[in-house]
Amino acid sequence: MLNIRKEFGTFVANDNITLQLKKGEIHALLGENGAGKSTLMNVLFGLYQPEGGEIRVNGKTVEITDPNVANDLGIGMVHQHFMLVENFTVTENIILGREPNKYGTVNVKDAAVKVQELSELYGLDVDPNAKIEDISVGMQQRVEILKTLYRGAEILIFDEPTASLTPQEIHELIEIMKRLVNEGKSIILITHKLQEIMDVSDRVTVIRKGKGIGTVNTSETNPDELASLMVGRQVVFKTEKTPAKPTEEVFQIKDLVVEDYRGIPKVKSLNLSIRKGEIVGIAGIDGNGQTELIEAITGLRKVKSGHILLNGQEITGKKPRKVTEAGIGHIPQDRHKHGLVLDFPIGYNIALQTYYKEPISKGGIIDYKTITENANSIIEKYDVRTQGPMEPARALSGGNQQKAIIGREVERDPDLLIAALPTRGLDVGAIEFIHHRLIEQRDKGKAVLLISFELDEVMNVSDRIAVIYDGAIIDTVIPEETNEQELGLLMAGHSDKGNSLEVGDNGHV
Amino acid sequence: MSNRTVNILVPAISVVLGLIVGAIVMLVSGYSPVAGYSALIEGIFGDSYRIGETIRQITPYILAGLAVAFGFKAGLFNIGVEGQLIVGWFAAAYVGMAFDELPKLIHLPLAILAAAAAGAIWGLIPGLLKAHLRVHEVIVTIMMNYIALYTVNGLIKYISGGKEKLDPIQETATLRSPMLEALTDFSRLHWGILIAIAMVAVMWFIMEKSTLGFELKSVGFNLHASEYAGMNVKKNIVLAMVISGAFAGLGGAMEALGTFGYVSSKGAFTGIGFDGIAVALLGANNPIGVVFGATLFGALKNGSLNMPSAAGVPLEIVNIVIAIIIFFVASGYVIRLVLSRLSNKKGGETK
Amino acid sequence: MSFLEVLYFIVPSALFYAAPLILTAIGGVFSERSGVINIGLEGMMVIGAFVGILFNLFFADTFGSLTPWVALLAAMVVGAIFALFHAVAAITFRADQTISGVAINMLGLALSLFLTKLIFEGKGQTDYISERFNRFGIPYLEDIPFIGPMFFKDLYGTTILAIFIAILAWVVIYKTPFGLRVRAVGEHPMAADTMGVNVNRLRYISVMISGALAGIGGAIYSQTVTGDFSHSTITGQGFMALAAMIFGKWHPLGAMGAAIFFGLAQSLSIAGNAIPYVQDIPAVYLQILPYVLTILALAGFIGKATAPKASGIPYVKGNR
Amino acid sequence: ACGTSDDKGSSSKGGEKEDNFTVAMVTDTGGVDDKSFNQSAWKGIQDFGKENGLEKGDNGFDYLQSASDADYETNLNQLIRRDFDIVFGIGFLLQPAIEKIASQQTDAHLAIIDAEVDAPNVASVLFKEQEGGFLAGVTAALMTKTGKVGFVGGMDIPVINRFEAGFLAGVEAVNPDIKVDSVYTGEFSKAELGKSTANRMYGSGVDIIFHAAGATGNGVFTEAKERKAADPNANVWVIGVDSDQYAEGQVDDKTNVTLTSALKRVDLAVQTIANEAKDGKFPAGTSVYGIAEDMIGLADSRGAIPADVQAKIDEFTEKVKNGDIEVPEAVK
Ligand SMILES: Nc1ncnc2c1ncn2[C@@H]1O[C@H](COP(=O)(O)OP(=O)(O)OP(=O)(O)O)[C@@H](O)[C@H]1O
Ligand SMILES: Nc1ncnc2c1ncn2[C@@H]1O[C@H](COP(=O)(O)OP(=O)(O)OP(=O)(O)O)[C@@H](O)[C@H]1O
Ligand SMILES: [Mg+2]
Ligand SMILES: [Mg+2]
Repeated sequence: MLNIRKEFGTFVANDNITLQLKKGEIHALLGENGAGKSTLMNVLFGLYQPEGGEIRVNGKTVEITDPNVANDLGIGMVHQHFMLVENFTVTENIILGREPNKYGTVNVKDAAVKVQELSELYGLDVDPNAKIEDISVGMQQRVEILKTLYRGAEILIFDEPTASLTPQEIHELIEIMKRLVNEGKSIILITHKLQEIMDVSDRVTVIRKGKGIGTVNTSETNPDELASLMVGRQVVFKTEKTPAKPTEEVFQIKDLVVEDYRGIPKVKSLNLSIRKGEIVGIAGIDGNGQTELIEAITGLRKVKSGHILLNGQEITGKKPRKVTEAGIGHIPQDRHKHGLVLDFPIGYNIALQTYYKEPISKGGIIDYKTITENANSIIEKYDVRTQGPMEPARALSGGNQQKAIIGREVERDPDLLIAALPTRGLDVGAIEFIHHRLIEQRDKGKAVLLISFELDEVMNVSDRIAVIYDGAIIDTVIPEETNEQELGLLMAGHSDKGNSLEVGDNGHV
Repeated sequence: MSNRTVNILVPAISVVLGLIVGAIVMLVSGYSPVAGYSALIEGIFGDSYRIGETIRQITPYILAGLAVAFGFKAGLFNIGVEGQLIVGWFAAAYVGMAFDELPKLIHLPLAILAAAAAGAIWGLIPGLLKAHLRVHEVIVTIMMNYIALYTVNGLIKYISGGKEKLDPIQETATLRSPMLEALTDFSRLHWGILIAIAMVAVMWFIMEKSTLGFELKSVGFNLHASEYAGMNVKKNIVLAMVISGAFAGLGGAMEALGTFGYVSSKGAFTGIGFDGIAVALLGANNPIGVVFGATLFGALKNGSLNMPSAAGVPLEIVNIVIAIIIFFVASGYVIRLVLSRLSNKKGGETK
Repeated sequence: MSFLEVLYFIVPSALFYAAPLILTAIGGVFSERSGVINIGLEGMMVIGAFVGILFNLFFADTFGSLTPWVALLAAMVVGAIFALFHAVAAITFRADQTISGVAINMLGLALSLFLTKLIFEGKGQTDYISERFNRFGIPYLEDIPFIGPMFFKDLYGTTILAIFIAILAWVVIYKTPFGLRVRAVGEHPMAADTMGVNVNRLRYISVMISGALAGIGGAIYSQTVTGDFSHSTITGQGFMALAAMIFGKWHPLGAMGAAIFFGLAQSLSIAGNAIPYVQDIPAVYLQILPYVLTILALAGFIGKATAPKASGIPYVKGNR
Repeated sequence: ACGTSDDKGSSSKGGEKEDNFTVAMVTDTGGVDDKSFNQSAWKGIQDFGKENGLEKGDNGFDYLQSASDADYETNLNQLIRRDFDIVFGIGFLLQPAIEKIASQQTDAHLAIIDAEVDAPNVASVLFKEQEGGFLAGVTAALMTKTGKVGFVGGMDIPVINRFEAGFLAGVEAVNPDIKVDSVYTGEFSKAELGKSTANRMYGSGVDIIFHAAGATGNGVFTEAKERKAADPNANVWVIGVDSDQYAEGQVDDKTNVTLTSALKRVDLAVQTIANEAKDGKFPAGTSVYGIAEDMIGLADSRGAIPADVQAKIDEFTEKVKNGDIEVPEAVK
């Protein structure tokens, strides 16, 4: 790809970016949120038409007008957000658009056999007849890869493939990528995780704010250099923090049982306590009850049995509003669905937890001026980059949206702040900022509960780590006294302390 | 071009396009568009009588439009305005008829409130179903329309002892005014227009000034986030449908206490509720906008009555025009696109 | 009436009543499966009803007893073209699909009446058609005890057509590449797009199919029931079809079942006049029965219905 | 306060106005060509126009069609403002509107069909529908082969009740053993209800159905025609209502299922009222028309009824005419 230029209206998302991919290499593409990585790849895949530049495949200049052309050229893409039809089977998803035909009807049987063969060839374990909604995220990703292989892709684009995977799944994926390269395929890999880049890639191309910064050989660089190339300044990785000075217990969970919507218990007799002035991280693989736990604490889901206490007061079964007023702040894991009203101005979003109280509302009348004033102060204090409080939340980038949410929650000064995946999909700069805020909160003597699927984050930020497995806390460890290896085993249900040993037989596919 | 200008231009351009299409249809069918539209305009403004009638027609349109717009603002598509209006009509007419010897000061408000309450109840049902069972309101409200129609017909028959209409309302419940009628040469103009205007203010106040309005809009845009923020999503959904239904019910009161003075069995829908969708859409779901939308459609509908006799054009042409206007307003995206292209070009030249 | 007599009346007349609903509801299935909400079925039926009668009146001499069938073809073609309005608005112009449907309903009726007055010199209704669908009994089958009088004695070709189309639609939607793509487009259009499926083209085709089927449905109705066209020919049947589509959970055979069920309710309310106990029930209850049942069905007392995920959302390339 | 309309009328049109006696009517929502009483009334007005050398328009005769019941008052008002000498409201639905306008426009002459309005400037026209129903009942009773006949009504309202009462009385007068299956569909515009109801009736052995159900009745005809087409020997008949519904019963060139129709001569009534008004004898108050006035009768059966039967029918007609038989207005 030479000198690619792509504009959205007056906004230049790609400004003369050049990326050259060698056969058989894994080429990483690195850049901050909104740098233009996905846009560049969508140009390559034919979803967007570039305003300038040219694309050559095997030396020949080509014009990729739509994904079909890309497919024919052997280019396949695994998208940042999975492109799978949930209520279709694996096979149906793979053959969609290229259905084998028999008397005018889809020949599902033959297709399933072919998918099976393909999956065996590349070691991509999938069940051709399973429905997408019933399989794990890891398997869904393998289906995405198979989709490209089914179409004979030689060049595979992976857009942030590891963002939603567990460490085990990431490990498997890296193995798969290596195998694919050995089979002669070439891969473009987009990721925010520098360690992954160091682990698997051969070369790295960095882009910043739509401009290509350059390409380096992985073996000749290090994470620090990559980070500063990407951000344009020095980045500190290890989150700096003083040791915690926890005082009395402020929050307790006792024998909590929570069921999911089908009535299956997802949180099983869970116990946990948090003291003032500490950050407790919950480590665990997605689907082990984290979501249900948070929803139960915040009053969004019914509690089957057990108790939740804040400042010694029972908050079990209270309505969300009462829970919030009791002193809990909550940064939800899905900011688009739960954190923000995207079509509301960002200023209104900042008022979303306080709009009904004085000074904003009096006697049922709302004062929009106060909303704007409050918003302005939070926007400034939390460095939310926006044109102003009346800009729709939708128009902000993910990192800035998250900053606004954090500002909203932290400014209410809750006794317990729950942060669920607060940095998902954000670039290092934003991550840094958010981690600082969490630690600041702790230093003010507040309690923080951090839920994350990223071991790095849990290790760096928490003062104590509680490992959740199958709906219960199976162990609590101190970050300084453990390592990723041990945590990984715990998360898989292996408790080497022997007291609550449970082997993950119902585990993760 | 500012956002505001575009927001006003889109409906304006749609109206013009609708009228142009109407003219083309007339031309192709061998009618004279000039004669047709002259008759239309004459039918709207011709004299004080026609102006009075036009305003009378606008009155229920404002309320139906408010009902639809209120629902939209809260993220609900209330296609049930028609049914809510019918039950409101019935309730007002019944209360207006059944009580005698009440002073006007009590009787008239009572009849009006009855209509609002009936409409509210008719909105309550889909509201509850939506909030608690997550049943989509569009289909339920469509079904509720038919249930309203048949139930009201049944009630009329039952109450009147087998007749097809109830007795007229008492003098103490009427919105009619000899003064307004005299002023407009015996049109049916009545005081209801003041109620409609008052409701415009009420909706504006709820949506723009009250805490409730903030919640309703928030729930309308994203009920999940609203729930996370501690709002009572279910209560808000129900409340939005109830208020919307109450507006619609008041629309019925206008017919019961103003235009007609009685309620009779209906063979078909009044159409006011469905036109309310168009009115709200044209008014961009904004209360002031609704007044403009209602004025336009009220005028078109009323003026169209003059077309067959004065120009020989079937009055359905006006419904064609209205449908086309709805198309274009709903397709505002394209108009915006064209507008922004045009203004970009201009902007480029001046730079 | 004895119980058997009631059955022998109710079943055939339910099937007869259901035929236009089945076709129209299946039209709705196609449209909504592809991600385009279609409240405009009523308007499309009106157009079909009008075209069916008009064609029948003008070409009865040319086609003789085949006229009603050829009229169905005409209604199908015009219905498909009329549906283009909805398609353009909903797909290309990204209009709110429900609103565009409301406009379709208004336009369908207004246009048909306008044309009726234009063609019939100012009259509000057309003349009566002379060539009709006639019912027949299937030899031998109609003599089977019990089943024969219910299903094979008073049969309409249109009922057979409707059932045939329902089965065909099931095959198309669930067994063919086209159907797989339609469903994919209605669930996750971007996924389909990245697989090289032309989302908007499929949606256009599906909306036109819905117009075509609703057109046939309308033409069946006007030619079998009223025999002429006026403002009161189609009064709510399109909305009943919409209800049948939802009641049938967006599945062609489900829609067929729902339509027949509504037919049964309707026939029951007519037969009710002659059944002990039922005849004491005030007419209102029987009149509102289908609508109440639909609401109950939607409320989940008859299983939960979920709409195709992407229905109602215009597809914009590259929008996540 | 009511001088305004007169002033305007005389100032704007007064000069050019010839001295014609002008008539106009407002239809109900059925429209002027509803193949029923609106159409019949319009025919009456046209006939009146023809007799008096009038042309359609302000200076002769005209009609306005109501798209919804909100239009009745507007339309009536409009015609009065156009200075027609007499304005008819067609159908009971217009009763409240006529009542209202009569009290406002006290100088105008109004008339209403099928309803009563008590005002000095309104002529109300009622028909003895029961006599039409009676003749239909007599005919059905004399012609039935199965001993079962049917009545399909539209909405359950007084006008239709009179048809039903007459029909029942007519059947009974001939043969009290004949069963009458009597049904109200509750609708005037749902043909499918008429069709299914007729289907059930014919299916249960009824061979003649008298309908008084407007467009719902179209379904009755459709059902009969289908049965006849499927089996040319099928013994099914329909008795039409209001106007001669022979055309509705046409199956093919040779076959027709319309036995006869119970005529209600709205056209004659309109003409009569208009003529009286023209002669300066505006008939304020209520006129009730029946067989005796030749406003109620049966349509030509075009051979469907044999001469001997016709003779018996004529006998009954005569008896009603001279008052020997009094037909009840309500079902006993
Ligand atoms: N369809 C579009 N219309 C307008 N602007 C767009 C569109 N798609 C992307 N952009 C803008 O282009 C810029 C680059 O977006 P892109 O998705 O390529 O970023 P990215 O590098 O993939 O970020 P992330 O790491 O968050 O995935 C962003 O500012 C984004 O808002
Ligand atoms: N808490 C709630 N109270 C009332 N209605 C709700 C609530 N949550 C959702 N709904 C409504 O119920 C319907 C289905 O909701 P659901 O949450 O299953 O869908 P969704 O969130 O839009 O889609 P998805 O499942 O893909 O996230 C929608 O019409 C939604 O507006
Ligand atoms: Mg990206
Ligand atoms: Mg959901």
